[in-house]
Amino acid sequence: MNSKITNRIALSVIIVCAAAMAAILISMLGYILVRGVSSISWHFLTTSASPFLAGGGIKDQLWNSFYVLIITMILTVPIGVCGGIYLAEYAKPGRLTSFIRTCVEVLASLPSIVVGMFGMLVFVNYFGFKYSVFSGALALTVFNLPVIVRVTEDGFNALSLHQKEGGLALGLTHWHTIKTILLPAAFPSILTGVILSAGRVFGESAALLFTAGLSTPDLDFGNWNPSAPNSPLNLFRSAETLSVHIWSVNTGGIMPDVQTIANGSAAVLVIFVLLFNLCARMLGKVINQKFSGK
Amino acid sequence: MEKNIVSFTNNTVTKELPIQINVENVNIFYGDNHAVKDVNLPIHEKSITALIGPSGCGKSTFLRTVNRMNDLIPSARCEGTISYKDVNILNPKLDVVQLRKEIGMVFQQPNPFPKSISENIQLPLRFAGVRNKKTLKDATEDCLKQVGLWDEVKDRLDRSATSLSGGQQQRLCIARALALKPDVILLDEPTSALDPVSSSKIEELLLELKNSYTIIIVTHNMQQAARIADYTAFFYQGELIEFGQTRTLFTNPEKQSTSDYISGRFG
Amino acid sequence: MEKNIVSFTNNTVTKELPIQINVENVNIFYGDNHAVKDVNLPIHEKSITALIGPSGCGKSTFLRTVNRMNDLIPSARCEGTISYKDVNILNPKLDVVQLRKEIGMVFQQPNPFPKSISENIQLPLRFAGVRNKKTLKDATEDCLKQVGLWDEVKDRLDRSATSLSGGQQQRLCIARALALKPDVILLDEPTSALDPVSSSKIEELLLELKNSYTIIIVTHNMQQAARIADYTAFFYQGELIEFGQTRTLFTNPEKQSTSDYISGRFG
Amino acid sequence: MKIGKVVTDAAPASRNRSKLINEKGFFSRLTDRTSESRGKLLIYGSALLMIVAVTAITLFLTIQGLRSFVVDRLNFWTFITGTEWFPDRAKNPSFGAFPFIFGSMAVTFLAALIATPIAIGTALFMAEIAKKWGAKIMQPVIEILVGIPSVVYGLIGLSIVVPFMRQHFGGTGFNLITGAIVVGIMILPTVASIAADSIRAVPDSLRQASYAIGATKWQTIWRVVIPAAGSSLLTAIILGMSRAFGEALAVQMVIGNVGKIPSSILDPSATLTTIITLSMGHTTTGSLLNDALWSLGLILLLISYVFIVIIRFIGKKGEKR
Amino acid sequence: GNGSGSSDSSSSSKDSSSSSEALSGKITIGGSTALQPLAAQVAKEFMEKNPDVQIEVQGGGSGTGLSEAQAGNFDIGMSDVFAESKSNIDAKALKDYQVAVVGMTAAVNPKAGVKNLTKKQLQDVFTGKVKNWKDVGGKDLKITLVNRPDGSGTRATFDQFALDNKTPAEGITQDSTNTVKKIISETPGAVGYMALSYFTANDTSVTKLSIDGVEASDENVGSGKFPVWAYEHMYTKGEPSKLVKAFLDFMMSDDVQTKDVPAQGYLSVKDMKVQRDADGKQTDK
Ligand SMILES: Nc1ncnc2c1ncn2[C@@H]1O[C@H](COP(=O)(O)OP(=O)(O)OP(=O)(O)O)[C@@H](O)[C@H]1O
Ligand SMILES: Nc1ncnc2c1ncn2[C@@H]1O[C@H](COP(=O)(O)OP(=O)(O)OP(=O)(O)O)[C@@H](O)[C@H]1O
Ligand SMILES: [Mg+2]
Ligand SMILES: [Mg+2]
Ligand SMILES: O=P([O-])([O-])[O-]
Repeated sequence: MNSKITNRIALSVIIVCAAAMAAILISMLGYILVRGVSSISWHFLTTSASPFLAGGGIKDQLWNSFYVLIITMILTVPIGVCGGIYLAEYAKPGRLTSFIRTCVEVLASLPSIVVGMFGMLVFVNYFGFKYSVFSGALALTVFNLPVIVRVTEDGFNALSLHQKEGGLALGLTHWHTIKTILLPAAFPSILTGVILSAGRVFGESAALLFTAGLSTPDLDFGNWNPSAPNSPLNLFRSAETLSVHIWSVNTGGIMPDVQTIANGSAAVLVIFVLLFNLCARMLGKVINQKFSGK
Repeated sequence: MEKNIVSFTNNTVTKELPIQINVENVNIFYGDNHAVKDVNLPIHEKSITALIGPSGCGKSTFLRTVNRMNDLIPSARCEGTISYKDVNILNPKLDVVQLRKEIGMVFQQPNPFPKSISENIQLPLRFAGVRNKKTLKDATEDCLKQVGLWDEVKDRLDRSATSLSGGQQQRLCIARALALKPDVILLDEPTSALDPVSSSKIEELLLELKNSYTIIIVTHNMQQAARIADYTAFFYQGELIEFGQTRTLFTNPEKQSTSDYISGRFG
Repeated sequence: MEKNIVSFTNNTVTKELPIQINVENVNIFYGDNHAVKDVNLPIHEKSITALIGPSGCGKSTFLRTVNRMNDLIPSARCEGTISYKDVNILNPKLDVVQLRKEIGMVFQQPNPFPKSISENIQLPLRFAGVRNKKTLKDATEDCLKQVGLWDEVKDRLDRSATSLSGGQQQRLCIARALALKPDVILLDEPTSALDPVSSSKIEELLLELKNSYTIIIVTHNMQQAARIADYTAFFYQGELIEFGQTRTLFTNPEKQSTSDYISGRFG
Repeated sequence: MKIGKVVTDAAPASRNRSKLINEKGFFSRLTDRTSESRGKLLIYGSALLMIVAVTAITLFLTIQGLRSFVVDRLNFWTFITGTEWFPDRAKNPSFGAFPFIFGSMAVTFLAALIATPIAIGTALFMAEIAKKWGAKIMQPVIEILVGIPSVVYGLIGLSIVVPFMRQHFGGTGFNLITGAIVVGIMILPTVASIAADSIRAVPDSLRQASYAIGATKWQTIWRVVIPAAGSSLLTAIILGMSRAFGEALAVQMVIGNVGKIPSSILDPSATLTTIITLSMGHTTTGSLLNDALWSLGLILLLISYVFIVIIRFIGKKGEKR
Repeated sequence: GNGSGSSDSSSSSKDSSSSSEALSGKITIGGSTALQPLAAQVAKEFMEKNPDVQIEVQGGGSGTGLSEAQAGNFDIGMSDVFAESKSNIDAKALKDYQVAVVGMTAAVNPKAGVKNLTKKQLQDVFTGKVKNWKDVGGKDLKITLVNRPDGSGTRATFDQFALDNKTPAEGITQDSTNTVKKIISETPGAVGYMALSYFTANDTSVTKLSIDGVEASDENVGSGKFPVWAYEHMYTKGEPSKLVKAFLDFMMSDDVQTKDVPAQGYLSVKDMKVQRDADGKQTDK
């Protein structure tokens, strides 16, 4: 009898915890969206920010966020996937592997501000990339690399050994087995991980504060020559991203509609994170189905 | 067993066949675990050799050493000589990739690649450098016909191999192993994950394949060994207890433990 | 099999024992998959009943229903009556926690808790509310003695149970099941992951335990069934094909498929 | 010794070797081998790059962070134990970083204290009680929350938690516990999802064993599942703590940023990260305050290493069992 | 190895010898976040007039502005304070352009019930000598201080000219004037300080404090009666290039000084009847 009552109580407590979590999460999401969605309009999304007048938008910031994200992904995905493959397939248990693993963990759990400071020191000043898209992307690479490494390693480890044996037993080289059999099979889970990590990159601010800068030149969206200083594609121009914008507007914005802009930007950010998640799920499902042939 | 229903009709070893692979003093270790102890064994060309023995006796370990699949296990270590075509398979300098093209392997769990049926057959060929579309297509048809799968799948070669049933998958894996025209095929309990009907199809297939290939099969089903193998090797606790023509080994075992095992006193 | 070495000396069912569990019209489904079909079966007190049959025929599914372990699988659904002590085990309102104390279970893979040996035995007692140190200690010794493990581990009761060998772990799991003094013990292929020596130790143990407990055992080893079971039930594709005293079933099966199976024609 | 060669030489003519195999000449094998080595190059290079990254970060931050002691001759000991932070005081400025170290620790532990029960409870719910629900609803929601930028958490803290604290506990609402609550909520999803993973990793055979000896669900969770998941649960909590420790902007928005050791959790406080973001832009490169901030960054780095060492230690212990 | 290949600010403008010729090239401006919006606005107007000119306006803070100007990374470094007041900056190497003036005063929560304090009272409040508003003629309400961080230009100015360099007591510190204002308006008894531009005309959420009976208005700052104000500076490293000079001239033009500068809540330098040097000494113009 006694153990049954304990059981009831304990399980209820767990359910209460989960309910509390759900409540916190849902009310937060709701709060951001409810407060922010009313300020989102086509105008808001397609107008540049105004230095001090009301009615500014977030066009440049939104573009910058995506641009920094894309550059970061271009830098991290190939390296991260290779690193993950190393750990999953080539690393022999030993000191070196353990050290590399520690490095991955170190990179993954560095405070973002430390990464920002490092980026400022090395990319901005030492290499002279200035406050720029490129410096920002390099700093974000530091964060994102370990995430991709882990995702890849997990993806590979989740594959059954059978497939690998199948490949090797057919006289395929190890690398070829990885390339033609294991990587495609692990692809869905890697992709899901990459898209989920995109959410974090999209929302990072502290590190970008010190590396990508707090401003954006007057972008000319008609000029796609990457070497032009006002081109949206220029890698070496400063780029305030959306989440940095939220921070800076909230900190020192003198436009009358500071609150509206901050709320709207937050809602846009959250909506994009939601979209990334949805994409991850759907793509994962579709690709999984394709691979399993159902 | 009260009845003797097993017939030895397939084990028609009338004359000794030439030796394809010769195993001499092979010892295999996993770290400190001495898994296979001092095994000497001839594998005859174009015949089926069955490896039997209780669980954990080292059958799989031994089999996987023949095409060096055990290289994948970092702790595994191997001593001795396995002669094949004048080379020692255990030579560390050996080109294992090439070796595995000549000594194919089929596993307990069917492991088709999550790709289309035809790609499963073509992948090894492509890797071996075959580019010609026609050659690839012909080879696909040829291999699938050899395992009797052609008629069942010819209309859906582009469908994913994972959509096949377990038995079909296993035959596909055998077909895949045949694509490279190996000399030897190793099979590790290829039927134990299958239903009886699929199993017997594969047994028939093996009997046919032995006309062109040397086959080594691990099985825990003694009836299966009795039905299809020309030679049988009985392993026990890492040692090769007895080896001989299947009929002799089953009807007139030399060792008490062989007799105990095949009569089901343990295992 | 040329020789008949299997003796039925252990299957000494001279008179019909009273029925402990009566299975009537039991059907079990996983979603749409009808895994066990309309089974009727009596389980006799203080005897060993073996469930045999090819892989996937529903042996485990049936066994797990007897102590409602299948409740853990959300898609599993069960119909029919399993009478035990005047209650229907399948009654949804039944106190399954109590039921499982009376009908213990041992699994194919030894699954000791990653705790010390003595805690493994004491945990079920603690769950049941036993707090007294002395009682717990005595019970530990008692149970370990019953499974013949006491002498092997008495000096290292505080060591982790995972440091034991597979066979020892399995005996520990049996000891753990005995701790609550159940009426019935269910065993699902308890020896198939073990080496021959450990297996035969467990077989001996079961023969001893049947003096005090009712035992149902799933096995894929027909020799094992023949050696230790008083009654044997043969399942095939979810149906109970034949049930009877082991000697009768093995020497004189009524159905052709039973005869085929035990003679190794399939499976 | 190359088997391939042996074959072509020794293969008897009678052997019906298909021309498929004959097509495979010296060249294709060369490409096989280069592709293997090319792949290896790529892969070892990537692994190396991670070592380089960590080394570079450590090196650069160390050099920069030691300037205040080496160049500016601040006393290391008084720097980390001093409680007075008056870098701009006209007469004898003082650099005592202890309040920030203390603040960071306090926020981290309080946040863990707030987040752990809810997160573990949720993880248990998802992985043990309502698996379907957990996988279908909780997991996605949690993943979305992991992706919400910390600035947004700060914004919400500013507009909900701070006014709430002010109304119910007086003061300004900007204080240690507000910071801890905001960060605690921020790390909730991280801890919960890792904890859920580690609970799911407990083999089902243990649960079965437990149920089979008549355990209730709670007994199974408490006596079997949690001990078995033990070390990885701890890892989840510590990972959450390391995230809390490194958080900057969200904390800065709500903690009050007072460089004094708080006398209660309702006092405003400051952390290593907040003082860095707060002051960095106002300082000039090479100035004393700037160097001191880099030293704080170095301390931040070192403490995050400590977290990793702890995690690895726990992981190793978990493996051994 | 410099990433921004096109950032050489003056190369192209050097070639154009005649001043009537169109300007071209790139200017990087950075530093004070307070001045950033004004600079951005003026830059925008300048670029409209000179389509071949690219101006990038970055933030980073006054310290960054000075450091980077000194290092040559910014063509113009913006600062809220005199370069002389910052360590590690060689003020002599920098050329100072005072482009605007910002007035500041204390802001009090209306519930405190004070509208005016003497300088002495103000100092007592901020140094923590007085802990309740009733001691300075207000309601019985605890005083809560809200500070700006060390190194902030606003804080430096307030400390220097309102508190006469006395060190303020510890209080909540916020880097954001918006947040400071929010806290003051929401917390009974809170007091802080901010630029006059943040006090909007009919905004009663915070009380704008007079000091020694002098209202903190643009006129009083301009006439020198109200002491708490500072220049907004633009620094160049040595003499500016032609292009940068043209921009700075534009910055000081009547157009900008009478339109953009007041629009953002600054005073035009031209409206000042007094001036100050780096030591804070105030003299009539
Ligand atoms: N990867 C491994 N690492 C360490 N030991 C291993 C490994 N694989 C097998 N062993 C050990 O080697 C011995 C032989 O194992 P092996 O798999 O060859 O047996 P088997 O005869 O194939 O058994 P089964 O019938 O169960 O497949 C066993 O003691 C086993 O525990
Ligand atoms: N958890 C499950 N969910 C769905 N179907 C299941 C599940 N477990 C078993 N089945 C199906 O139920 C049928 C009977 O399975 P069961 O495990 O009872 O067979 P078995 O006789 O114990 O086989 P084996 O000898 O391999 O253990 C099989 O078709 C199997 O695929
Ligand atoms: Mg095996
Ligand atoms: Mg089973
Ligand atoms: O203008 P500030 O330097 O006080 O931010």
